[in-house]
Amino acid sequence: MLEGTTAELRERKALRVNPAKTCQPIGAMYAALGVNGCMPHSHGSQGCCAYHRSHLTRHYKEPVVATTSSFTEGASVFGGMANLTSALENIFTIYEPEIVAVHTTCLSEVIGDDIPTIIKKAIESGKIPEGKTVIHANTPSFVGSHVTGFSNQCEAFVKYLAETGDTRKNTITIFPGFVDPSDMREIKRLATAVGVEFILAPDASDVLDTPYDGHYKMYPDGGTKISDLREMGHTMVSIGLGPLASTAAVTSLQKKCGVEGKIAELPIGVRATDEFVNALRVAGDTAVPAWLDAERGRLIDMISDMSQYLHKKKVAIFGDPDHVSSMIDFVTELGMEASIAITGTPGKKWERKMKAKAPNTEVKAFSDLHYLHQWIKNNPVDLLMGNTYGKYVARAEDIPFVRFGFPMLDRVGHRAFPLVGYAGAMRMVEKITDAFFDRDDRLLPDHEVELVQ
Amino acid sequence: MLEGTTAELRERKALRVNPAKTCQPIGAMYAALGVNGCMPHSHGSQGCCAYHRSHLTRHYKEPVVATTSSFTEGASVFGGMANLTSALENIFTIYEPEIVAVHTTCLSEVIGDDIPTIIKKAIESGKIPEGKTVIHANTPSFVGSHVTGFSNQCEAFVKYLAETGDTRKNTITIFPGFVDPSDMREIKRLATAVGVEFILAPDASDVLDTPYDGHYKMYPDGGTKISDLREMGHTMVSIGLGPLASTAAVTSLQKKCGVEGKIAELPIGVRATDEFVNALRVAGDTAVPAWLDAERGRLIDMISDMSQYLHKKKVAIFGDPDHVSSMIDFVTELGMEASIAITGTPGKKWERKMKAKAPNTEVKAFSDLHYLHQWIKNNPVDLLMGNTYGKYVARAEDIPFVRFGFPMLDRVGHRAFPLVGYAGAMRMVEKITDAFFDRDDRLLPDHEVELVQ
Amino acid sequence: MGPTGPSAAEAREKMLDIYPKKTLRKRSKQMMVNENPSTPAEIGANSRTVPGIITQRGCSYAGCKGVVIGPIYDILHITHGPIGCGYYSWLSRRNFTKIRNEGETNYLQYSMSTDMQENHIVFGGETLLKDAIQEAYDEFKPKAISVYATCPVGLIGDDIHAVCKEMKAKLGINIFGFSCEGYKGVSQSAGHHIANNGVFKNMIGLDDTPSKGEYTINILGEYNIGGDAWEIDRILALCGIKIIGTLSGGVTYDEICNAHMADLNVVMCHRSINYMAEMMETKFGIPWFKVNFIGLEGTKKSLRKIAQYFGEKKLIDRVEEVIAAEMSEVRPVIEDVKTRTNGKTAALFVGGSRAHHYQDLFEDMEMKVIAAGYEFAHRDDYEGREVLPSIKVDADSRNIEELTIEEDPERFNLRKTVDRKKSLEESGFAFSDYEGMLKQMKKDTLVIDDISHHEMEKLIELYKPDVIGSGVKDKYVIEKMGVPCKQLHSYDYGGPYAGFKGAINFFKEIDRMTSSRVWELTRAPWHEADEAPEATVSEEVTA
Amino acid sequence: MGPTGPSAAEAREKMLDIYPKKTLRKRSKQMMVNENPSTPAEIGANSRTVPGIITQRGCSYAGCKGVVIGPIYDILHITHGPIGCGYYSWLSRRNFTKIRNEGETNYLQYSMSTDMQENHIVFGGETLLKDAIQEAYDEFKPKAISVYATCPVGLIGDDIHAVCKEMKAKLGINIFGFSCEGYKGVSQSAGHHIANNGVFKNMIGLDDTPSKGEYTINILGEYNIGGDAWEIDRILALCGIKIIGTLSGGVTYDEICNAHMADLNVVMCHRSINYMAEMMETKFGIPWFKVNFIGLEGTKKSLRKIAQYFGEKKLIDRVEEVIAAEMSEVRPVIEDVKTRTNGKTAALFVGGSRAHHYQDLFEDMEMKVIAAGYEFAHRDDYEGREVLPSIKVDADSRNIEELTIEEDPERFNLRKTVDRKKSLEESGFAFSDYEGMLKQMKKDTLVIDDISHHEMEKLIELYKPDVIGSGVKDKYVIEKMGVPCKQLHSYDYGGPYAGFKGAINFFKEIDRMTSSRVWELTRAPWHEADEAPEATVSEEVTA
Repeated sequence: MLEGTTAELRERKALRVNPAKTCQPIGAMYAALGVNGCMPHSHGSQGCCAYHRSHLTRHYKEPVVATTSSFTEGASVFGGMANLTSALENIFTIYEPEIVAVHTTCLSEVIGDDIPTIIKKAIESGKIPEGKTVIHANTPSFVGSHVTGFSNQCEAFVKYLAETGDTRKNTITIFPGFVDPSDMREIKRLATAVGVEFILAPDASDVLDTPYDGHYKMYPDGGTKISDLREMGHTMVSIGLGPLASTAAVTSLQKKCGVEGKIAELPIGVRATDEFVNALRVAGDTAVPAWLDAERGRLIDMISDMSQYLHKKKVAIFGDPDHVSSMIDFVTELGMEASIAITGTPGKKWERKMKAKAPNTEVKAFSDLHYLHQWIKNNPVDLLMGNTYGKYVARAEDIPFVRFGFPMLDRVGHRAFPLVGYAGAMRMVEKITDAFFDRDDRLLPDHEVELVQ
Repeated sequence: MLEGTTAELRERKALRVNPAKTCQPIGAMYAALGVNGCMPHSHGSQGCCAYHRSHLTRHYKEPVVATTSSFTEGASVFGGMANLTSALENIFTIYEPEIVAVHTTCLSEVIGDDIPTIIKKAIESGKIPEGKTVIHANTPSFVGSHVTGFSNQCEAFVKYLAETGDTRKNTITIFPGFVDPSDMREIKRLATAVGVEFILAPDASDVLDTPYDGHYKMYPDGGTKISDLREMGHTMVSIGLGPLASTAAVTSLQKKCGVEGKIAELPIGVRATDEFVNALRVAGDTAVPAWLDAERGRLIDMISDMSQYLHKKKVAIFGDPDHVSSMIDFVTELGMEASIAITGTPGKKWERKMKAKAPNTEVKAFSDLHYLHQWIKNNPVDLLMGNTYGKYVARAEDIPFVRFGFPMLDRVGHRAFPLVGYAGAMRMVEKITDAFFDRDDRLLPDHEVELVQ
Repeated sequence: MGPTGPSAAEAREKMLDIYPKKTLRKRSKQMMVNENPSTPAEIGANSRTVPGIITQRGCSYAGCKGVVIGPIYDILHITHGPIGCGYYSWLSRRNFTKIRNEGETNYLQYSMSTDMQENHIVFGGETLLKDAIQEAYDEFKPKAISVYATCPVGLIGDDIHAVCKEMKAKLGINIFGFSCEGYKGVSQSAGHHIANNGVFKNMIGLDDTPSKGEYTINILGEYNIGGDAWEIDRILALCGIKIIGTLSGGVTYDEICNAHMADLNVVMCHRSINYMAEMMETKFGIPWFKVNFIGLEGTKKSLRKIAQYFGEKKLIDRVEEVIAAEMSEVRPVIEDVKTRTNGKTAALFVGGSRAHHYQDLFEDMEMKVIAAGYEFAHRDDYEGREVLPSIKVDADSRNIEELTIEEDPERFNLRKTVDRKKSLEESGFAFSDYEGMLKQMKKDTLVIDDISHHEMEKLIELYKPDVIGSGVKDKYVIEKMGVPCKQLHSYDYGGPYAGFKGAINFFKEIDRMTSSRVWELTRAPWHEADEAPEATVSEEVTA
Repeated sequence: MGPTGPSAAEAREKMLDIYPKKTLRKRSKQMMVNENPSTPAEIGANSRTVPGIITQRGCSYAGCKGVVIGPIYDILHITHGPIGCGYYSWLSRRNFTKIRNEGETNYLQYSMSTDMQENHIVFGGETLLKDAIQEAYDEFKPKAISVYATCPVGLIGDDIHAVCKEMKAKLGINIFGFSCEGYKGVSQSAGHHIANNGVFKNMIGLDDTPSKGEYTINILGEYNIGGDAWEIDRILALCGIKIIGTLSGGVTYDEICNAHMADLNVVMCHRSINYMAEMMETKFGIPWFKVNFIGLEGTKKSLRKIAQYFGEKKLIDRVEEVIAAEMSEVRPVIEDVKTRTNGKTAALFVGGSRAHHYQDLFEDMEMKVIAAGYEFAHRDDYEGREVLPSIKVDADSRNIEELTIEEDPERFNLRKTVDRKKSLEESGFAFSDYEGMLKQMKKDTLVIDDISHHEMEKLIELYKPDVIGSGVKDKYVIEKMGVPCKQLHSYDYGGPYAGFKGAINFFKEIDRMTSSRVWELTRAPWHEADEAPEATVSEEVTA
């Protein structure tokens, strides 16, 4: 497994090996799917759309539909206006979405298609049916990563849809960050628990985790309603979860509509969840119910009970920057030590922030799994945490492996159970201790196998 | 590991080897802990109480308090009246419970202590403070198993406390069976979802899964209120989950108070949960909310998506009879085949019932893990499912192992997450597929390791 | 079971109904009722997908790197471009690969890319590529490096071939590039052609070491998805036939360099590799014919045809022995499975050859293929190679380089194939031929090229087939509607499905899928209040 | 940190406060302030637990099967009775056990029982037991079988000893029983005594094979929890001292049968095994003295005392070398740990020797033991063996058989120990002695025998020690109150804690526990509205 990888760490400036990120459009596509009645549209070669749909499908094991401008060489030379215009006509006729969310690709970005103008012309020429909406986000693949794409799509919701004006409702806008539908469901549970009115944007729950019941709905019941996206402009406060994924939307909502914005870490682990719950409580001027306190207390109890197994265990973490940031804090809360934490997404500021809070951790943004793997060869760890692709490293180095983040192509639990919130943290404590225990049960000599753990 | 175990299957009539059950009193103790303000009392040698407390503590990783009559040889000869009377006085003075639930042991059963009389005399002689209650259950260790003890304690709640009379409230009594606090929490969630008023008896949630917050409460906030135990007599319907664990209470409530009783399987898996939810709906004349339908649909979706990995996999199941019964059905729903299913609890009727519904399964009640192990040596299986003690067999035979049931001494997840309900079923699908996938990721040759599963 | 529902013509109308005029015109050409299987009508194929239509198709890069070159395991593959393309083509195709020799590296486990950033778009990415090649060499010391251009690379004008040439000279290993930008052509198909050209120019013919086997062949267009190639290897080895190179499943760089020394090319996936077969015949005189190791009949016929080609009794007899032995294992399985699959229906919309090949397997199971179509095929894949001369090369295909190949003066006559071919042809043996899908399909079945999401939904609505063979993007759409879907690109988790053992796997798999009882779980009891009994209450059970 | 809170006397009053009169009287005797450590006052011990009191104590069966005999790994153990007792004593003690020789079976992995049912209670269980022994023999072919009686067995009058005798004759292997019914005595302690008697009668002295080592000893009262015995083995082996038998941690049946051939018995857990030491001295003339391998000072002292006993310079020097080498590893750890543990407080309520032994380890860490007590000890374990003559045997102890042992005429003088003992004693060397816990404890510390739940709660409330050593039943009570609890019966997941390497483990473990920051997580921000800042909002971070 990964037999070409040696322990010799060379600086690489040009070659990416085994990336820990992918490109913007897939994030934009995912965010768009979290809007009720929305068709994401990929403006570029049809290969992009095919890859994104395939990849999201493998992660969610759910239908993922999106349209494409199906560029050919001609469009690449003469511009994509004709393709996009014709696409919009077809989409609204055949698939009847409420809204089309166009995102660009490196192809259309390089040729410089001016999407707002194309949309405007389409509207003017009557290609967009009455009452239907088209929005867009620029998501060049050569900037940022899939997280940036998600962020840009969220910002587009605000820019295109959030209403301005002085009306203020006692409602909170929550931008969930690039997390799973199960996480979005949990974020809603927490917000409901705290008793606040809220708009979650986007919300892929009940879109990318629909029942198996013999019916296929191209636009499932879930997803943020367009009316709610408009309403965002009238909310009191917005809370953006995950600085990388949500700052753009929060900032934009503040600038455009004067909605006071807050950025919090993704609610993974105790303190990050506390921060989110407390922010909701403060924003909504409500109280945290006792049962949620009790749920929290059960998490702390579990951490306390398991602390001996976690104490000073060395962890290698990789994933998306917001996830990694919260995970560094969470493993620290658990008494473990983050030895190395990398993300594929570029982010010098992120790197500095991580180094400031975790000075003993090897931190790298714009890095890759090959680097992580080589580093581990030189600095053995007790646990690897990250997405599906980590399993090759885990196997090559025989390290216990706990999955989290995107993508998850080879397991099923993330579809049903959250990573965020106290429940998500309990789930992680279970997964981490199971990883250690399973290994011990298997590999320790007979006389060291424990009945009680 | 278990190196003395050979493949030669001999019939044993006298020797129990590696039991799949334990004795009645521990079940009674657990049931009693599910009553608010209750002190379980073990009438016998203090060793019983010590063992039960230790064992429950290891399973729940929570304080488990109970008192004992601390028999010595004298008491064994002259009867335990003095000990019990003195115990009651001490308990009410020092520990101030609302109620003491006495259960017997083999010792006090063999010497024939008449508990109702002793209690009566204690009341008469003023040893029981005003407003406090003492109940009892006969739980001889040489009859049935820990499940029987749980059942007997539940029946005692009815016999001692359920009020008679014609008042009927539109409320449902639910006897949860010998399941975990997390399961009881889930049962409440389901009942609340369906919109029925209910009394859950007992209810160990918020008793045996309390927060870590620096405070110790001998009687935590959870537990069925005594007033609710009295109210049971006025409910419309009772639903007993798990025939072995709940029939006695249901029958007794029907006989004593005229409450219409139903027995359902433990809600493990799709159909058993359906049955429970539907029984609630019918009894309460309410509707199942769409979100619960969606949750159910997500479970079916997961089963459908994973079915190729489950198809015709051979499973060996052991555990308590009600659990095993539902688990046979559940693995069948998953497309797997229950090769063998055993319980340690005696039960010829249970055996017949299992054989009737699973004619191709080797079924044994009053059996043990040694038999299971030997049978597996002769009939290899793909998966073993059962409590912690199964891990030795799994290791000896190198079989993937998924834990469920009581006791769970070496893992932490059962404390937070249910086995019952649609959520519990999703969790099991995750655990089963993980068990297969983890093994594959580890042991398959490099070229067969799959990125997408 | 069985094809209930409207006639194919009616169904076609219903599918087309919704489209705007221009789209309707386009789609009408690509959807046909197979009215005269023996003289198929013309179908629209290898034409642009209408923008805005939800299609199964991917791009040229996917066809070149993803399908044809990617599986060569000991070439270090570098995608030149932003991160996405290299990332998505990382291990996602299930091309099974086993390292042959200690010390080799399987580069399929690695995704390497230049991860282009904005400044490279602005200032050009050639230096970046050069550095990446150098770093790859320093890090891995591969025997060859292959470079793939993605959309922006072509647009900004990076000359990847010049960079490759320079680095090849510098590092002394073979380094070559593919200009397979995603916008080229109308589907993956363009990428196959580009890949064929590149393999032919940069690998084929590099190593003249004579091959050792008595009967040596290459398998072209077999990518070892789920281990298919290994099953074919197994069977051919039993027959005494030696495979020099399988293009390009589980293959090494060296084998491809030596492939021109084989006596015969047999072609599995006509669509993706017929270019190569043609070019190798032109240059080296290696004849080729089409085979199909998918399905029992196809496998038997293919083996016999190969034996007939070599024409030696020893081989002909051996092939019959192998077939007999293998069939004795298959027979009980198919006999059992057939009792359940007989009369069930299937629809296949996938790839450029599988929608055809797999019809054999369904026929083995006595299932009816009621509709089929390719994702990226050309007219010849539907109508047969005889239509080749009549295919008009359009703008999208014209920009794919067509190599001019000439006879290699020294190596053309290395084997006595030319005469052998001639004499066989005279006896009616068909070389360089492919009949296409339509001839095999039943009369009045529905054939849909580049099926769209809408058409697929409609198809299920109208016919509810018992199983659909398709790809991952459709899979869960189809399954939500209660129809099991078998991915015939990647085989999901399964395979091999080729050869005899593969057929057994496929029979069991389709049997499982079409017999699944998960469906029964979909309805909760509270939704069938009238029919179902009230929540079953178990009888009292006590010890 | 440090002992804040009331004086021990005040604390004692507060703990007793709640009790009803009779209970108060009883508990008063068992709770004392250690006013004069050098001349300890009398403490109530080994007396009945008041019914209704939540106690840590278990029963005679637990002491006999669970503690003393259970760990002998190649004896097949059968619990005669209903299922519970055999079930609960299954693998729950962490007696580490390694199979020495291929072909052996470690019966600790097995829980065997007669699983008595109601009919056996009514009609008697002797036949059941007989059959069970036969089945066990047929199934496992062990070299010895041991039978344990549980409560009902004694009451219904099954004669397990007669059954064992009969089956021993029939099967030709050693089979013996223990009448350790749970109601015997007042705690596990009765079971220890019963176990000692049984081991002495049925195993000790069966094998006269001379031992090979130069300095041969037995370790009595060491059960290899968490591997303690193995660490002691390691150290003694380094010193050149051979252990014949460790009673009964990680030991084999054969070793115990041969243990009377050793030159010396050293006793770890005085409470559980002093009977054996005494009986072996009486019968075989093997002298014994108390050792303690828990704690650095204890371990050093014990090693030196053993060396002194043998009196040879070679050994004495070797022991010093070993100590020096080991200490060089320990020193940096303890120096580091001490910087954090110095002045912290501990309380120990556990067992019959550990509440004493572990005080050494806490002293090594410069922690203060503010309160301690045993679960099932006798007065001599507190006050020292000199009080033995003054202990009145009460009704509960009287029914435990006291064996009458006589000098073995042939084997008493096998070693020259008698003279050696005499001369050593004259030089002030203490044999057959144990000073007890009170002498080591600081003045005015609190000593509580058989601590009750209420007293434990009160203790924490009043002192909040930094760590408490206790058992599993208290563990989570203590931890809920925010005090870490180390199980000193089973060591939870940890160990070994004996010897030098064990000390390192313990230091690190206590350091971890008393430095844990989990506590900081307990309070949610919304519960500290005044102090804490509003939900921290991270600064904007972008790429």
